[in-house]
Amino acid sequence: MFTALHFAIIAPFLAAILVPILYKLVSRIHTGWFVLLVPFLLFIYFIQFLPITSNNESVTAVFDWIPSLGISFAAYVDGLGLLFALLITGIGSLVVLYSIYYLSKEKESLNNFYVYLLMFMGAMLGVVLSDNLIVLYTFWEITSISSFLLISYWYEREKSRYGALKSMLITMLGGFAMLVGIVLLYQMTNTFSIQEIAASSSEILNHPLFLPAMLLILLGAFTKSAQFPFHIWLPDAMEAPTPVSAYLHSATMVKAGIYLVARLSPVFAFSGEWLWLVAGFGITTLFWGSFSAVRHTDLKAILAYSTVSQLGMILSMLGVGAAALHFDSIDNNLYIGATAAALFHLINHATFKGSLFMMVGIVDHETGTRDIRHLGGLMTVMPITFTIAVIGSFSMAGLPPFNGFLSKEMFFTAMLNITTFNLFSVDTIGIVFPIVAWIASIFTFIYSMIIVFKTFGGKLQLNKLPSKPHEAPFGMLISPLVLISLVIVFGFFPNILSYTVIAPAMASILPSVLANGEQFHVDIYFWHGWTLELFMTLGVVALGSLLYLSIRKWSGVYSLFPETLSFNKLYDQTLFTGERAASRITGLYMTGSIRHYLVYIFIFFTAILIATLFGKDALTLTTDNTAPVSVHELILAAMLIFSALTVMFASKRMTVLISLGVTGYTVALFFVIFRAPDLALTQLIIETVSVALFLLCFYHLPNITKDLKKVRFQTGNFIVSLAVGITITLIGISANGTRLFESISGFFPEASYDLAGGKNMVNVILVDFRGTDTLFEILVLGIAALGIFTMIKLRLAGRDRL
Amino acid sequence: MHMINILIAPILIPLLTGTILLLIPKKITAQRTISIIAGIVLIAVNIFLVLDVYQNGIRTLELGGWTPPFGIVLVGDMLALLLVTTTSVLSLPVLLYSFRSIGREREKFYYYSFYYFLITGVSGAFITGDIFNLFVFFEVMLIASYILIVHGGTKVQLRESFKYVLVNVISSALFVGAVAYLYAVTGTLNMAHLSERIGSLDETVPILTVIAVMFLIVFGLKGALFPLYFWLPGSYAAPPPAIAAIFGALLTKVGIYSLFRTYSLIFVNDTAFTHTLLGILAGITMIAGVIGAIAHQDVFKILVYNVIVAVGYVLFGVSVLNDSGFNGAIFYLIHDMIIKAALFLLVGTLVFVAGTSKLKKMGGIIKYYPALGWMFFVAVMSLVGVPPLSGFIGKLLLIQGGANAGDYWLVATMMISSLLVLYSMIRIFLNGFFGKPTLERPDQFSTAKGLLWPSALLIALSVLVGLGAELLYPLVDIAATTLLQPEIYIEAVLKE
Amino acid sequence: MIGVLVLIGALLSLISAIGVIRLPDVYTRLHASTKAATLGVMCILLALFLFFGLVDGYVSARILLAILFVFATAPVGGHLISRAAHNTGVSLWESSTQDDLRKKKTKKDLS
Amino acid sequence: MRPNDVVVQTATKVLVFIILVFSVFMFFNGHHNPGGGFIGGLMTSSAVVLLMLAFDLDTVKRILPIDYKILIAVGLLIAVLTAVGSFLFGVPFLSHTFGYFTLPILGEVELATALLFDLGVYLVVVAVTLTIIQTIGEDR
Amino acid sequence: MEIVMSIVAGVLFMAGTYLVLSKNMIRIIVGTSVISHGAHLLLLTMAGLKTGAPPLLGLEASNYTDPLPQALILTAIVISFGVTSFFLVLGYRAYKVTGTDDTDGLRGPDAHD
Amino acid sequence: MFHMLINISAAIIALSILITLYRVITGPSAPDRVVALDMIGINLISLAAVMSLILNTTAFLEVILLLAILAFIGTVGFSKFIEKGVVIERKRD
Repeated sequence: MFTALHFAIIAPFLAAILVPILYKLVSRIHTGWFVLLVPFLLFIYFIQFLPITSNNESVTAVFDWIPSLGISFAAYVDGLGLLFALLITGIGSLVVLYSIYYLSKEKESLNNFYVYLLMFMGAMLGVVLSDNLIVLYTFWEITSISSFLLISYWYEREKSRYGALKSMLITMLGGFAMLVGIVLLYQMTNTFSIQEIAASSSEILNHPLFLPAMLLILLGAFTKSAQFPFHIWLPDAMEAPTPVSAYLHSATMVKAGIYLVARLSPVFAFSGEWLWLVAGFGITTLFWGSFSAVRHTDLKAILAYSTVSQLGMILSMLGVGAAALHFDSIDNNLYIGATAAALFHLINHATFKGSLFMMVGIVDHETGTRDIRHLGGLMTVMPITFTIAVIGSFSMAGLPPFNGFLSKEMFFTAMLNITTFNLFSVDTIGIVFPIVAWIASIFTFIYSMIIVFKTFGGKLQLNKLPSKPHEAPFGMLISPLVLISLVIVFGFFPNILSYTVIAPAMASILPSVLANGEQFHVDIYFWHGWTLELFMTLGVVALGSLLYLSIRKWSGVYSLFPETLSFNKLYDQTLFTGERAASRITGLYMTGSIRHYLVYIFIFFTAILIATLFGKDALTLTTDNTAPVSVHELILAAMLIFSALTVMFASKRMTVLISLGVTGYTVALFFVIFRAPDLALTQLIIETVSVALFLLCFYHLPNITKDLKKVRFQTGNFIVSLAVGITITLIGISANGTRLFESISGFFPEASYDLAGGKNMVNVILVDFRGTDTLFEILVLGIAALGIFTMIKLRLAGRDRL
Repeated sequence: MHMINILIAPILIPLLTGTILLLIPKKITAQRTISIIAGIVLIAVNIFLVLDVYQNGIRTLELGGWTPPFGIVLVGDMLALLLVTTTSVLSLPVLLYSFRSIGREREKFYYYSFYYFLITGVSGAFITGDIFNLFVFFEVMLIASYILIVHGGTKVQLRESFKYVLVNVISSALFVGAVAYLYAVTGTLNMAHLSERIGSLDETVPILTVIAVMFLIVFGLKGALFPLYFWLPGSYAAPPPAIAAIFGALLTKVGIYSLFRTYSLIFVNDTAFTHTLLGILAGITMIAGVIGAIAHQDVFKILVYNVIVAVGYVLFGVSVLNDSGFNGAIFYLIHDMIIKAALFLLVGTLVFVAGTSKLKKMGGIIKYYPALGWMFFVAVMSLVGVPPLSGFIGKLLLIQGGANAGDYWLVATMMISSLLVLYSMIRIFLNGFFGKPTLERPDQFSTAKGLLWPSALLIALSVLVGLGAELLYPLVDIAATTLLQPEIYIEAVLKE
Repeated sequence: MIGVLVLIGALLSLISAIGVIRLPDVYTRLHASTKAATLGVMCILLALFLFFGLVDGYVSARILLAILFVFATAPVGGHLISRAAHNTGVSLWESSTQDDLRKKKTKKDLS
Repeated sequence: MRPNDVVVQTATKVLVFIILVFSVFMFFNGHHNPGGGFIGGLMTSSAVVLLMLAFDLDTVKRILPIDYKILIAVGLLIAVLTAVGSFLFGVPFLSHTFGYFTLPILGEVELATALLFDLGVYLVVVAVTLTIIQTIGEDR
Repeated sequence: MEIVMSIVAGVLFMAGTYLVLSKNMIRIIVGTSVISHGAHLLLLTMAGLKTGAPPLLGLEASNYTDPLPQALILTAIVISFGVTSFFLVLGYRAYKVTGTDDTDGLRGPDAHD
Repeated sequence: MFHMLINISAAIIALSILITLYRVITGPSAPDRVVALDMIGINLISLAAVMSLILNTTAFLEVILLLAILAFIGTVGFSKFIEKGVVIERKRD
């Protein structure tokens, strides 16, 4: 059944088809206005699901795609899916609105842009609303492709193409791994449905394919979510237009990996490896992202690394939250909070990071640069933008009273709770988590400050700016303002989210923790008392401010890391050396010399056949059913051998030809000896005609110039050909010695005359029993003749392609 | 008209078309008209046959009325007919492309006849149920391919076809030798009968293994299996794109088909050895092919090496010897035939409009030829196996087949090679279609436009095969089942 | 009787073969091949004809035709080869005393 | 000095006639004795080749003004259509039939559709060989 | 006798292979011709060189040699004739156009761009 | 007795062909080889005839006649090539 829900998912694709038409027909109106309708209407449509999901219920609609393979387009809306769907359509609306002002309709090829964007939107909806893993994978790949196209939107720029390729290769690598993982899951459970797989998760826990499947799927999630060390594509993806960066590369697509981890937690989270991998990679990424962000001077690069870091943070919380499933004996509430924090921060991140990206876009748009070394003092020129920057950055830095503070506190709680994992005696490792988290938060604080104060504080350096800055047009400010107000609203009233969105989503991630009909209680509030978390935050602010002010003194730390060891360099080197090596390897054997190719082929031929022959002990030599040998036959055999050898070693073309003729005639004679008159006749005439042909062609060909008698060359050839001859002979002898069945030819003597009316069996076979052979054999002859005619008469000049 | 003879139609229609066209070499319009009509009729008949076999099971035709194994029998099982149908379906767009691109000179010199003779050979090779008759059809196909590759007689064509012909002549001789050995041991030529006889053996017969390996080499040479594919890159890059398209789409496939057929029907005496060997070679082929693709900066060469990669994928599916693997191999085979034809045509057009085949010298083509660029992009995605395009289903089933058989390393190899395929092809898109435009003005615009329709048809077909996989799947499944259970084939042919 | 005829033919062939090997130049070798071998083959064909005629009562026109053919073509063939040899300047054995064709040719060239 | 070809040419005139008669004999005899379309065809073409050797292409063309390329198609069509003829009788492709008829003068003869098929083979073989030789011979 | 013939076929394959591996066009073409001779003999041998009358019913013998392989060989011979003549002409056309009959001269820019 | 004679003859003829092959190999000139080839052709006729006797069959009579014809054609062809360098002339002046 194809339902409205399916239509909702497909709608952006359908709209994408209309975009180029609209772009051509209605060129006066910015195409974005039409496009805006799509996410907006979808947002409203999805809001309707809120009452359903907040009761922990779900909606499923199945449309059969390839049921024979267990692939059906099963649209499935539950808390988690809806959360993402709202995020996608909500932020999507804002981004499209923003893009209308950001991209000029005169200069840009908007048709392409919006097609890609809508494609992405549909794909993303498909990812989060599909229950079938194959369908999910389908949409997953489409997000990668649309991301590729959006990054390379300004395709004339070298850097755009570089970034696009990088993102595609890395995400596709993950995608392919994920596909294999999905198939492995299918091997274990015989279904592609996530719900059904989750239902049997306890059975597959000890399956030998469980761990490989998990690792492969995590690889998919990590590459998509730019987790360390696959994060390197994200900064380069910033070559995309800023609306794209805000939408794909911070708010939605990169969160597809997080979605996948969350979605598959019910399947995998029972194993300890899942917990440690997800949390471990998350925290590493958190640290590495925040640490790297500080060194950059391009605003977008800072935001990119910040995104990497925040994604790591969310993931680490999900990992910790999974502990609720892994340990069934401990107090679940300790860890459930982590999951809630993850989801909450996911939303918060979308709000503040989205607004920050848009803010950077505005700055870039108005000043013509994003380099903080050139920027500064914009506070007075662009007050609204400045406000957006301050609120967004402070929220990101985890300062009250914004929503970032709340989730940061919850994050610290989650990390501190890890230390109680002493159940399996890793408390020493567990302690690392809160420490790293805290250090990462300090860096987060620092780059947040950099964003605000290096851009808006200090002196205005008009001479370094490509264009004179103004406050942005109002239309461009709407979207960031909406987002930034959400930052404040969620900061003060976090609980408007907690029961409608977060709790149902948690139910999807941790279904087994809940008893039937039970719901999660998520209460988020500012004041917890003088907890360790609060002191940690105070420490962050104190130390962060100190470090921010003294940044010049310690930024030398970054130069301690040699550039050549970075993962970026590794990627570049891999491609470069890979291509070089491929070229070398190929150049090594693809010499263009047919002689070389033949040598390879013959060596393979003999080696593999001889190996099989001896390895399988197939060599049999018997004289049981062989025909008797007589003297003249032996002499003729010798004759044939000699004439063949003469052909082989003759150095004049006439000698070659004459001895070839002799060879052919002797073969004909063997046909006489072995009682094949028709063959003898045919062979004789054909040999003569062939010789005549050779003579004819000799007119056009030069005499054989003596091969440069390189002994090694000749010997090599000789050895190869000798091996070929021996192989043929040995197999022949063995095949002759192993006649397992009677030949079918006993049929022909009687049938020839009685059924086919001919006395010459060979001829009867040729024209009747196997007449088809003959029919197509004369076709071969005919083609050959016409081919020769064509080859000689038709002579086109030059190397033509068409 | 009696229905019994309908199975000869896929061979007879192109044969008669080609022959009749011989009589009117100078009348180009008439030649084109006849070719088109024949192409359409061929497709219709083939689809009819597929549906017929779907409903009534394998159809056989005992040529001359002689009961097998004494006469030659044509066997229309699902695999054969699916491939024959695909052949006819993709040959029509390529034909349309030829109208626009091949040039009057070539048309006057029997181009369409040779084209249809090639299809005759290919279709015959798919349908025949006799191993020696297979050789004959191989020769029909080959001799037609020889002349097509050299058709026009330019320098590069002559140079490359010399190598191509040489390798194939040798492999033909080895084919005869292999048939000779097989006949010595089994005393029969009919494939069903061979299968029955070999199947009746209780234990492995070493010499049969050797012969199986020899057939592997013979068909591997035609099918471009590692390390036997060296002849391919040069020769496929030499002729005009229409011819290259039909080569890339069909020629290696016949070799693959023959391996598929013989390695499921006949040589199942010692699968532990033969199929493992096939699997290993398939794995190396995937990697070696893609290494070649990455090594080159010439768009034609990149594409040509990708032909080799696909050979590895399909044969990997053959080697696992299970249901999913076979399904995957058939799906992928059909997909690859379509998409390779499309890609060759697109790349041919690209080279035409760019005026060069060197990647480094082109750029920004998409600015003037957006349709060409986007079709190419979709084709690449399909090639790589991005869902929901046609390449995906095959790849999915191949992964399943590999997993079922426990050949995880081969699965991994396939995925890595897929990624590299993506890299090799997307470079063309990024550097050729994207990038700074190098064209001063698109002066060939009007000419090139008509070249796009055939590729569009093929791409649409690829999308259809992907999205409509459910329609195709039952057919493919029947084909795979027939391959897995030789009894069905034997029963249908020998009627015992 | 027939057997003997065959043997004679075979021996004649052998003699001519030895002749082809031993004789010094192309022209003399032609003697061996066109005369002795032709005679030999005709002996054998005659034997064959007699064999089938006497033993089976089968008169084969083909054998007679073959004999006729060999008889007719051998001299023409020999003529062609020797002329080709002479015209391409294959020298005579140094003991040869007379070369009329050369004289004729040179005379013609002079005039 | 221009070579004198009288000897060869005279011999050829006789021999070609013999060979042609022989080749037709071989062709018709093929179903029962060695011979048939291939051999008959090849012999006919070798007779023509002998003519070409002894005389020259243009002379032979004058004697036999045939477009061999068309002949290839005609031969193929004869063979194929013989095979297709089976359709009319509802028997498999390429089914042959034969019968014994009493004709005036010749007495009882066997007539087989196989002979018609073989005629196609014969024509193709002749045409192919001569196309090839003529084309190469003309190429300068 | 089958063993002897197997060896003969092997020698023909060897000679053919050796010729094919040389650089000269004529030798290569001749080589393919020799290889096909080998293949045909092999087919004849593998069918069994059983004694018996030639497969002509007119001879009214009690047993005949296997006619099937003979028919196959005949087909193969004719096909290889067609192919060889094509190859031969291809060879000389290639020589005329590329100006070399040395396969090393036919390399072309195959390896590197 | 008869069979022994025939078999011996067969061996002798085969031997003479082998001997003649020596001339093909050594040459020295092309006409020498053609002479040898012609000779081999003629000996092949003998051998085919003897084989007919050994096998007691009329099946090879065509072969004999054909060999006679073809040996001639071969000789004509070769000598023409040696003499003129061209086998088939386009037009004789």
